[in-house]
Amino acid sequence: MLFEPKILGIACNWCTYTGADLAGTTRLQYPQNLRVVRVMCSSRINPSFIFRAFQLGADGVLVGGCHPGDCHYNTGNLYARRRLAVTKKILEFAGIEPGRFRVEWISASEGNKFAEVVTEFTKQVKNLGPQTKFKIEQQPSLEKI
Amino acid sequence: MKKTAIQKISDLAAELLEKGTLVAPIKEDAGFNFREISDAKQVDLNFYNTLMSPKSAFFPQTEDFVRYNKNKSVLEAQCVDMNLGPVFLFGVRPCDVKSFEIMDIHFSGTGAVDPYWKKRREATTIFGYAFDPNAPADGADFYSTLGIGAADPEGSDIFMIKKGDDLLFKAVTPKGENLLASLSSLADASKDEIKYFDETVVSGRSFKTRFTCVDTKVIAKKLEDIFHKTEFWDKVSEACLSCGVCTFVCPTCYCFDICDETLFSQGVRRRVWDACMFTDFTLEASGHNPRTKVYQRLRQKICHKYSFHIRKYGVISCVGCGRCTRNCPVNIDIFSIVDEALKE
Amino acid sequence: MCSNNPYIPMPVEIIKIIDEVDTHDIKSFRLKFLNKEDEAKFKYLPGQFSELSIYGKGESPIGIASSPTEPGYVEFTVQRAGAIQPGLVTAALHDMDEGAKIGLRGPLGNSWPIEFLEKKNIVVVGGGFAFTTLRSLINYMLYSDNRSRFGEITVIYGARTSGLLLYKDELAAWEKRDDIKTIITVDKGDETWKGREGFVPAVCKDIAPSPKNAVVVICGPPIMIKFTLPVFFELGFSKENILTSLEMRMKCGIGKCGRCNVGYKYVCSDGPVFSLAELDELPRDF
Amino acid sequence: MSINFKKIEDSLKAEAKKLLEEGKVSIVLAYKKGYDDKHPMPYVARKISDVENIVFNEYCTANMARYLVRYPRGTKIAIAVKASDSRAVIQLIQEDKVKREDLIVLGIPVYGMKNFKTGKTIDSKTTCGIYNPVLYDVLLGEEVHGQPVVPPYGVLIEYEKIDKDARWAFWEKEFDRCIRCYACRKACPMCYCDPCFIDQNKPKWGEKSPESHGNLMYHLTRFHHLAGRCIDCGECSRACPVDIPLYLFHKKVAKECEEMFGQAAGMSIEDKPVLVNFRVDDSDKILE
Repeated sequence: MLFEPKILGIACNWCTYTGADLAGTTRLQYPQNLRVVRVMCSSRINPSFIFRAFQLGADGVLVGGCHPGDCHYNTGNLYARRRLAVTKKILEFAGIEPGRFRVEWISASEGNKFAEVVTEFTKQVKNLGPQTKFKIEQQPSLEKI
Repeated sequence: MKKTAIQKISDLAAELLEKGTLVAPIKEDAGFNFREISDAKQVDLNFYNTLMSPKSAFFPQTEDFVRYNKNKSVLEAQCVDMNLGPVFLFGVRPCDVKSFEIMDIHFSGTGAVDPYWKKRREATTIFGYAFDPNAPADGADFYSTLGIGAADPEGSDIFMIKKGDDLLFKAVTPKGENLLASLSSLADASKDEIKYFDETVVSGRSFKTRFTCVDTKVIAKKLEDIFHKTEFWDKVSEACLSCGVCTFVCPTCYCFDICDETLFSQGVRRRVWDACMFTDFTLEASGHNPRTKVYQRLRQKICHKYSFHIRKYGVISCVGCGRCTRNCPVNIDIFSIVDEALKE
Repeated sequence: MCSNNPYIPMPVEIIKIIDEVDTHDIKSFRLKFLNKEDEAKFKYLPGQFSELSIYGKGESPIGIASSPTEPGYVEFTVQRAGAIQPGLVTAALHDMDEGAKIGLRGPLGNSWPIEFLEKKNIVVVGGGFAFTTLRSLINYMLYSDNRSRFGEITVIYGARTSGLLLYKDELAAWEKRDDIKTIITVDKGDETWKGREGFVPAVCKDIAPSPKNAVVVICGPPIMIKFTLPVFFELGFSKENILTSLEMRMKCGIGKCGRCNVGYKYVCSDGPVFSLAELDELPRDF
Repeated sequence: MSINFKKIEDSLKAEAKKLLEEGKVSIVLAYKKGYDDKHPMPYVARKISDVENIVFNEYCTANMARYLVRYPRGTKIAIAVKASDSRAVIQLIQEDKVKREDLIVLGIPVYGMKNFKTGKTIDSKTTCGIYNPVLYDVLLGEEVHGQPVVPPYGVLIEYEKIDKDARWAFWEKEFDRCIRCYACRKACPMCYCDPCFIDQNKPKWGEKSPESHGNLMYHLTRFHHLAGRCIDCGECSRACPVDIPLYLFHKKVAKECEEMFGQAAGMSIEDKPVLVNFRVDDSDKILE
């Protein structure tokens, strides 16, 4: 069976999430591996979300925000840029492949870009294979013990 | 009485491994630790004392109680069984052996009986291992202050003393006697060695670590008297970081937390070591916390070990192994504080 | 490991939920044992508590609000906690419906000293939400077989508003009885409130129960206790004859986990009921 | 040239005495003898008579900046700092945890300190490798000239070179040892949150039991929280009873922050911590 990665998308309400909507309404095709969580701003993303996502079995995490300068809250994504850059470096030094985590600026009108990024990112994660490093081994289910 | 060469300790370990589980000190990056042995060659007796105390053999840092499925009825939750075979706890220093007796009083001697502690205790045969009375003490421990000899065999099932390149074994309890008789890798000891063994036990009693002996009842009373002397506690706790190192390495600290840890729907209810030095130890859901300050928590720790425990159970909750002092990031020495308190 | 393991809860079913106060954050839960053996084992006295256990959330020590004279169920009155540290168990409990199944461990702790209370006049003083185990005691004493064992019973119960009074039906029933003197007070009554107004200490002073052969059983918020105790001292009650119930963070409930240690006592196994004389011996660390 | 610890101790005592006598400060944070000479403890001198107890030797490694946040705001404090400790003081001033005017910083230029647990000399492998305090009001002793034996980030090279899978295997092994005593966060001068994220129960970020996933969550998030704030004093790794090389990860994050944002932690009280700051012209390249 082909490996179908689980990808967590965290999208800012004002740009990327609306962009994803646009991609949907314009009926653009993109892989179904993405599960999107909407946040009000990319700076609302606690780095622990990303660590936790990898622990709970995500194979990749894609963060989407407004283009720098276009933040609905003026400066949110500028903070997020610095913060997520650090997150990326931490993941990398801990041993997670850098290709599993990506930050993209996608505006509300860029439905095309959204579809492209998701397609490309999914392909990339697919090539990397399942993420096993951070993933927590499940407690055995009740039936098995 | 039996003996073996220290080099051949792995033969004994292999024999014990055949009979059951062997928990013995092995050398790790951070120091010696008691671990379940898989390879007989791992056993290493070249230690002064282990980093973590051997209490984890009976009271592991995590102990699973129940497995449950969050989405299913409580009726479907399942108790976790222990499936214990015989366990051999090898190479425990006399002061640590003493700690098991103290913990016995708490866990299975009074009030409700803790089944986990009791079962593990019953399944285990303890091989005590004397400190070398000819070698100097390490400077942090103070077991002799609390009346524990460097080679006290009491509490062990089998007690071991090193003589040159040999290791002498003497059974202390019937359980130990049976086991010792069944071990084929040991040779019989000579008369001289029996004499040496008995002499070492006696001379171990006069071995001196730090501090002079103080009646524990006196300590208990004194600490109770100065409990409300905030300035004193403030002064002695000003260096304390309020981390949990001292309690986690302590052989007689037994505080624990019961947590539910769920991942997706599967979960387990388990107990985990906790420390009275943590801020949230006594934080109630209402927001009330009787011990918000560092001095209150350090006071609780010291008074609990050296005063309340004596009043409640009649024994001091410390064996003077010195682990807390050795591992404290800021070199707080617990008995120096008690010493200071006695002078107050 | 399952049998006789004090850490494993017994399964119970919530058979009735009563919304007690107008702020809807205090509810009473009536629990029925799912195993008959458990019910037979669960012998308790007023003043004891139990650990309510919800897998995935944790456990919470709650005083038993029903009296052993009410067979067939055990009742707990639970406030939704979590002003500072979110109270996971109480919140989950409040979100449950009748018919839900949870766990119960107990009975734990000591109880109100029934033998000590016998043949004495009892003054029960309660404030706000801390009335639960007092209700258990009162119902126990009022039970027809037990009533003759106790002397006069006076109940002084206060709450901030009339809507915050617990067990309103029972309070009304007690007021009608002549073998119990019930005084209910609120700090500030609304238009519909016809009863007494005023704080508990003032009311106690007003009622002035006689200290002769009498015992005070008091439970309430610390601030109420602080101001009420001097009133009773003035009336001539001795410290041995004033009983209260302590609260402390607990986990195991059986004196093992060390969390509720105050002095040489464990609140869970040596308490939670202490007389003031006993409390005086303990360090002020709770 | 070697450090004359006795001389530093004497001038520290003299300075502490002077400050307490003049009433310029109410407490002096320094060191005192522990249970033996090789194990000094942090010490708070409040009275002039306390000053005699102050010691300073090569085992006085504790970072006294850790204790600053414990005292109510406005307390006048004199604090004995070594090079990296002074950076912690600066960082705390940047974060408005203490006020510059409330502090009198007694700087101690020093090298060749020794770890009291192992007796080994501490060098720039585990600390920032700076010899002279960055911020001080009084300098006790003479400035030390010279470059660190090992460049502060030099120790990282071998870990950066190895394959990411091997690196993960390394960290997995290290974090597995953690017993969650939280000595690292308590010894850290920059870890002052109350409650710490790991102690929260809603949301519950990590499990309390010392299993690999909870440990990973705790340590990674702690590294993140200290990004651009860690002043590389190495206290966390020295405090760790099971010898987890936390300094490595902290150094890596500090190095990346310095490269990306062009600012090292705790070097100037005018700076803002990098993660509560931004520049419009930050490059998107940092995200690659």
